[in-house]
Amino acid sequence: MREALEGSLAIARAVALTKPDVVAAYPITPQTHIVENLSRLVADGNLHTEFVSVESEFSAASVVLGAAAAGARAYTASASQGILLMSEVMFNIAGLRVPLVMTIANRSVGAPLNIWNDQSDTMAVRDAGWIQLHCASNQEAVDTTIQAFRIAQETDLPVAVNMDGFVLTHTMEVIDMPTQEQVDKFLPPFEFAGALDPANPRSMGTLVDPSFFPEVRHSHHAALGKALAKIVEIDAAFKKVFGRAAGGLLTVEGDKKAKVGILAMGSVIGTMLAGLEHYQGEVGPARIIKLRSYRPFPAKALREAVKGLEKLVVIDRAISPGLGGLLGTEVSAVLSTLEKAPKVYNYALGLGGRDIPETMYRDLLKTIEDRKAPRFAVFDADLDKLPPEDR
Amino acid sequence: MIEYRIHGRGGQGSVAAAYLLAAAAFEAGFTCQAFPAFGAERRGAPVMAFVRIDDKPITLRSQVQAPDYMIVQDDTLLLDPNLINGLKPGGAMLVNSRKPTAHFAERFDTRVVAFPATELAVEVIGKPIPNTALLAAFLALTETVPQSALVAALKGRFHGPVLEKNLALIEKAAKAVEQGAWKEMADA
Amino acid sequence: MVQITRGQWAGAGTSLDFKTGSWRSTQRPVHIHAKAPCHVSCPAGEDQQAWFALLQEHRAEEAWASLVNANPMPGVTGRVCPHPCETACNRVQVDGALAIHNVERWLGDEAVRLGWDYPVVAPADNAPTVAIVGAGPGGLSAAYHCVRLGLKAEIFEALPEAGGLLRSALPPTRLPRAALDREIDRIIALPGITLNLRQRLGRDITIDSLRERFDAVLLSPGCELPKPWSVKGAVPADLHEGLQLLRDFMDHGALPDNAKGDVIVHGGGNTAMDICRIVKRSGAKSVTLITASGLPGPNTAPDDLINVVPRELEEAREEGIEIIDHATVSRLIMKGSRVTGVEIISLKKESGKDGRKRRVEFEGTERVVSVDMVVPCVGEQVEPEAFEGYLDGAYFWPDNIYGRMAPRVFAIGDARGSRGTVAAAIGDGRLAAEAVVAELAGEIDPPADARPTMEADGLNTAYYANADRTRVLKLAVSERTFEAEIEGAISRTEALAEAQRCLSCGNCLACDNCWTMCPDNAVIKTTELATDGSHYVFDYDFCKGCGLCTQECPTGYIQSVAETN
Amino acid sequence: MAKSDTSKRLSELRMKHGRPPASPSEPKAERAATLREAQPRFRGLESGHRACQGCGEALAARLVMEGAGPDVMVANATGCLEVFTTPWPQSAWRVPWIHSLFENSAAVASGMESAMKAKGKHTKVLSFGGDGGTYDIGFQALSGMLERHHNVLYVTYDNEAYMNTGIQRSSSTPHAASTTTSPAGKERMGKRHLKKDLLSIIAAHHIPYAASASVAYPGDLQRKVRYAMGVEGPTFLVIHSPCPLGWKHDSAMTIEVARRGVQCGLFPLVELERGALTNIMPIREPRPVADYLELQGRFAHLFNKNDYRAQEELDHLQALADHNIETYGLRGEGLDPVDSTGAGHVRRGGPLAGRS
Repeated sequence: MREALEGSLAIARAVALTKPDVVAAYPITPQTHIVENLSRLVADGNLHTEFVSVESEFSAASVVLGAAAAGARAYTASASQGILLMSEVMFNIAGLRVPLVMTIANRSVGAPLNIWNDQSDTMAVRDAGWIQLHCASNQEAVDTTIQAFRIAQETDLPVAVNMDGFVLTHTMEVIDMPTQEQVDKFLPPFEFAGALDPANPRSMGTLVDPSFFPEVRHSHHAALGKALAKIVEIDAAFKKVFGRAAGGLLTVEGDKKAKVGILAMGSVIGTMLAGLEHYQGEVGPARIIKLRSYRPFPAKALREAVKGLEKLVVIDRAISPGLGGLLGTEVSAVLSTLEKAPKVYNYALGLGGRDIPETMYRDLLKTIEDRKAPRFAVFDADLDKLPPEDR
Repeated sequence: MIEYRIHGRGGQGSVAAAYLLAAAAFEAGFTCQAFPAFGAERRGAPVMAFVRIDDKPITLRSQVQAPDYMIVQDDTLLLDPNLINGLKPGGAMLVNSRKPTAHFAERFDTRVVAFPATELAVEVIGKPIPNTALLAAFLALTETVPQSALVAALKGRFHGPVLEKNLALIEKAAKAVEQGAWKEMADA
Repeated sequence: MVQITRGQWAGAGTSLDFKTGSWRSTQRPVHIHAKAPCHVSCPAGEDQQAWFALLQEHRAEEAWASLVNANPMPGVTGRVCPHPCETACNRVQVDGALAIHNVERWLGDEAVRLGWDYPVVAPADNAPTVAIVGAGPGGLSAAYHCVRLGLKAEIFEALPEAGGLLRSALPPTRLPRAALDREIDRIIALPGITLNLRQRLGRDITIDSLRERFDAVLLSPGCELPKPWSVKGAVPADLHEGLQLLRDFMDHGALPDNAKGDVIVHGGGNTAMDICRIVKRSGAKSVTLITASGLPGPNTAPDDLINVVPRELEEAREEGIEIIDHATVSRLIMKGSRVTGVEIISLKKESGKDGRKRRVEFEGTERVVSVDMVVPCVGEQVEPEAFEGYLDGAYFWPDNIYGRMAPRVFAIGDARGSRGTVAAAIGDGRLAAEAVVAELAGEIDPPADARPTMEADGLNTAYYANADRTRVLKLAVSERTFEAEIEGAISRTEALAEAQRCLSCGNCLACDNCWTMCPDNAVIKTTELATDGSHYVFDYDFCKGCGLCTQECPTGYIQSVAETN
Repeated sequence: MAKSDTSKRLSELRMKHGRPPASPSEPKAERAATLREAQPRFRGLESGHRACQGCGEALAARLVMEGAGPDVMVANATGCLEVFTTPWPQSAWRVPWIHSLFENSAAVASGMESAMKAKGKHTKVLSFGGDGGTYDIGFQALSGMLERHHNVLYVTYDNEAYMNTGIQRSSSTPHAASTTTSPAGKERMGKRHLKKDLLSIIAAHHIPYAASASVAYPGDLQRKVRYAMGVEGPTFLVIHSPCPLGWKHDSAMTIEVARRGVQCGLFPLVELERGALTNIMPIREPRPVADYLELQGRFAHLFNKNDYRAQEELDHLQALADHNIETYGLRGEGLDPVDSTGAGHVRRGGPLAGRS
């Protein structure tokens, strides 16, 4: 049913539709509305789950780890510093191959303290071994959340659903909320073959020495590789039940014949599409590539998506100081095997919540018209604000 | 697409007003988008919220820099002359104030209506929360979204006596302004 | 078989594939049944620890059966034995020795009261028959053990009653006649034992004839002849030798008149002590014991200690007996034919050049004490008649523990020369019977018990609860007569409580410490409840040899030995 | 779950992984294949683990498992216990067991317990950590778990230093103990600070039950485990577990060292319910702390006759022990079968003898 809902409320309701056994969370801006709404659902008797209000994100991740390991459908949400505090546990959850779902309400990472949206948090844990999906709208976030539970239990991997803090979490918009019947049809009850069970008492989390560690890592890498197909398959299955897909591994939008492309993850895609509509007369059309699956990284689909492009702007919502953009770097690496790879311009945008206006589409495309355009820049930084030696 | 910017102070319900306006628009058959310019500010500090409504999907997610309408929940905010920056030429501004409309019309080169929403709220619901009264007045002025849609949006948010009082409040507020005064602009 | 996993998990208990026993490098624990010191010190060869173990489980009849495997007369020895077991008891280091003799007596009396059967079966009709000379404790023990081992026994006793010195030399205050008779009657009633009374060796039979008629001959004649009293000066005409005086008193109930005055008894054994007490109880003005040995004390060497039942010594002193230790009567002072005084001189047993102890008198310590009566009680020797060719001086002095004097001829008890207690005689009877069995089977000696002894330092006494020794009632001095037994009996409750005090030295208590405390789960317990230790198994596949079980074994049953693998 | 279902399930588990001492009403188990399998106790922690010889922690964990099993699951913090029990592909555990991280076992256990609650299951969750994982790095998660009132028994195996990483001092390391990060030297007499009074902090959480135990008193330890298992809500047990390697004592002396630790007052055995002291193990005859310290190389510098500071520190430790005795009222009054002397006493046939 279509409703005008704040993103966080929609996510809370989507989570509730999956009937989680255990929810654990620690409040952090901008994730708070999600867990507040979940708490409200529990308090009002609309969600029967063990809601564990933990004393830190570290414990939030640990609680859902324990819960899922013990055979429960488990969910948590966090952001920013919370993700970094969780990071040790996140590596662990993935290494133990425990299926669970987390929403990341993407936010920058301090210092300096900054509570606004970018994607530094999720990029900081990109090597944790999770499936990391990005959503461009609250509809996608709701749908991806429901899909994530199925992806997790069919891959025995944890899934992080990324949605931009504030920009999505605090935005009310029209969302087609799934019904319980639809979700029940799509999402089977939670099952984890490796769950702790006195009838079959296994020991999870053993010490693995060098004689086997590379094999374990290979296995984990292979598992994420196999998850690519699962993500596509489950998105298709979702479409069958709900009548819409959530973006597979990536989707190509905008002008598909354009020679210039813009690739991004998250809500900035919408603004780029608006910009395309507004400014293509001025700077020409662009192919907009919406990357949904950051991990596993869909190298093959990406090579397919850029076919025919001469230039590609990769928007990073985070920065790896001393390198530049991580997404841009990874895209470049993946495309480097192509014979006719587009030239990649990697720009970090909207760090720490800097508003990304519609004009950004025009500014980006104008910039790369110049042969001497930088291959990487913190694009919207006003260098005049800095001491000269830092510019 | 119509874009709105709501100014207020922390605690006055600006974000709630934005959500209500968007919800009302949705009830009226529009697509909508509402979000705050969330800050680290505490109660009393100036805050903003944004609303977009359209009859097709809204993809743009930037803050509203050039609103068609502004709603100012606290006239003291207008002591900052830059507050009105970006308001589209031919736009309009509704101000919550006990001062007469003329007081603002003199100072700002745009259409403006002043309306004592706080006083009305205190009178009807007993609390100095101006947002629903302002919204009702605003909808009456523009007629973009019928009052019945606001009623529906309020019903989605409140229950019982609170709802009753708010319904009474919007009834009164809608009558306190000139119905459809800004209609032609909204239609433009 | 390693299950293929991705490394996140492992199967339950799969660590059993990893044999940590290979880590053991220096030591491994083993179970060693050591001998408890009570057992080692028991002249009768009883394993007190073994029967206390049964008694700890309230298995009284089995405890008695275990006891009588060594000593068929616990009712007697429980009353008369100087109980070296209690002296040796490791519990002395904790809170005092066990009251072993009281419990032994209780078991003996219970067996009689409840008619428990001796654990023997009737020997076969054609079983070898052993002749036994003398029906004292040694002879009776020998007969019993012969039957126990499948032989028949025929006893030849010179007197009209069996019992030997138990009957003739032990006052009923120590050994009531009823207690003695009950146990002797039960033994001689056993199938396979024949008792011939009034058969005196040399008069009615000879050793040679016995050797001809029987498969073996055991000699337990006891010591009947007083040893000569070496004292300077004239010997009074009315001198009463100790053992004879005791027998006369027990036969007639009267003492010579001069026993009413100041009396000196010279000697250091139980007979001397008995005489002191009888004389005192009969109304002597004073009684003084002169003994070459030492009285108990912290500095008294074991081999210097006066050889009397400790409680008898204690009772004697309660009754007012004076004791002068480390002294001897060197000379008698006579007035006419009557003795009026004695000269006493201090002495001590000292090691000589050859290491053997000898008595050294200290010149200048002489003093004279006036007396009305002197009773020498310096021991007895074998009546030599009919033992020609077997005696070495006053005694048999066999050169082996079995008492073998010649093929199939064995000596038992006091007559061996090195003994001196009822318990030793009983032990000799068992040893001789076992040796006969071995010899008849063509072996030289029975298999020796090579087990080590568990000393107190091998125990972990942290695990034993403090428990005071059972207090045993005895008659107040004023109530002591010539008949009533002085030391009281203990109850079943007291006997069982006393049993709980046994430390089980060197033998498993089944306390579960090893099983409970092994960090490696390498002690396997095969049954839920057991008591002897056979239910604990070391799993050397996993034992790392840490030594914890050895350290925490209360009894020393677990010991660490060098790892040899 | 119906009672008969529960007992059937429990009896199946016992059959599978050994069983706790049978109750008189329990039917005889089928004949086991091996002596090991026939042991009359639940083998929650199996042989073949790779603890050092004489490891107090391995012993403590085995005792806890026997007392707690079989219907339990364990979250285990990083540490010796975790490493020596689960070198892949082997595990010494016979209960569902998970190791996640050093500092989160209480939180993982919280999650497991929540899962059980959500699923309507009754398997009790245990959380294990060493002193490092409990007193120090995992303390926050533990505090959170206690405050949220999870039905979890948390057991800390206190060997008073970071043994897994090579004997570094922790906040549980006793004063004056020499470790690799608090070595005794010319300028220092071992650890300068005091052992953290964790139990008081735990008690301040007002939880139903908290107690200290020692491997020297297995019966007392298992009684406390069983009691805690019966409590609905968070319970806490700290077990003094000597480490022969880190404390530098002979591997055979683990129990003796632990026993003296209790008997001198340095490791008081106490029980707290809702923060109130409800029981103690009285000390029959307090031993001088030197009796305890002299067995351990980590205190060897306190026995240097030529160093005046040694006597000072000995006196300090004695004062700390006396303070414990005073604070908890540990001084016994006469012979008590459950005091620090009586509790160790054995009887023929073991603790179960005479039980009908």
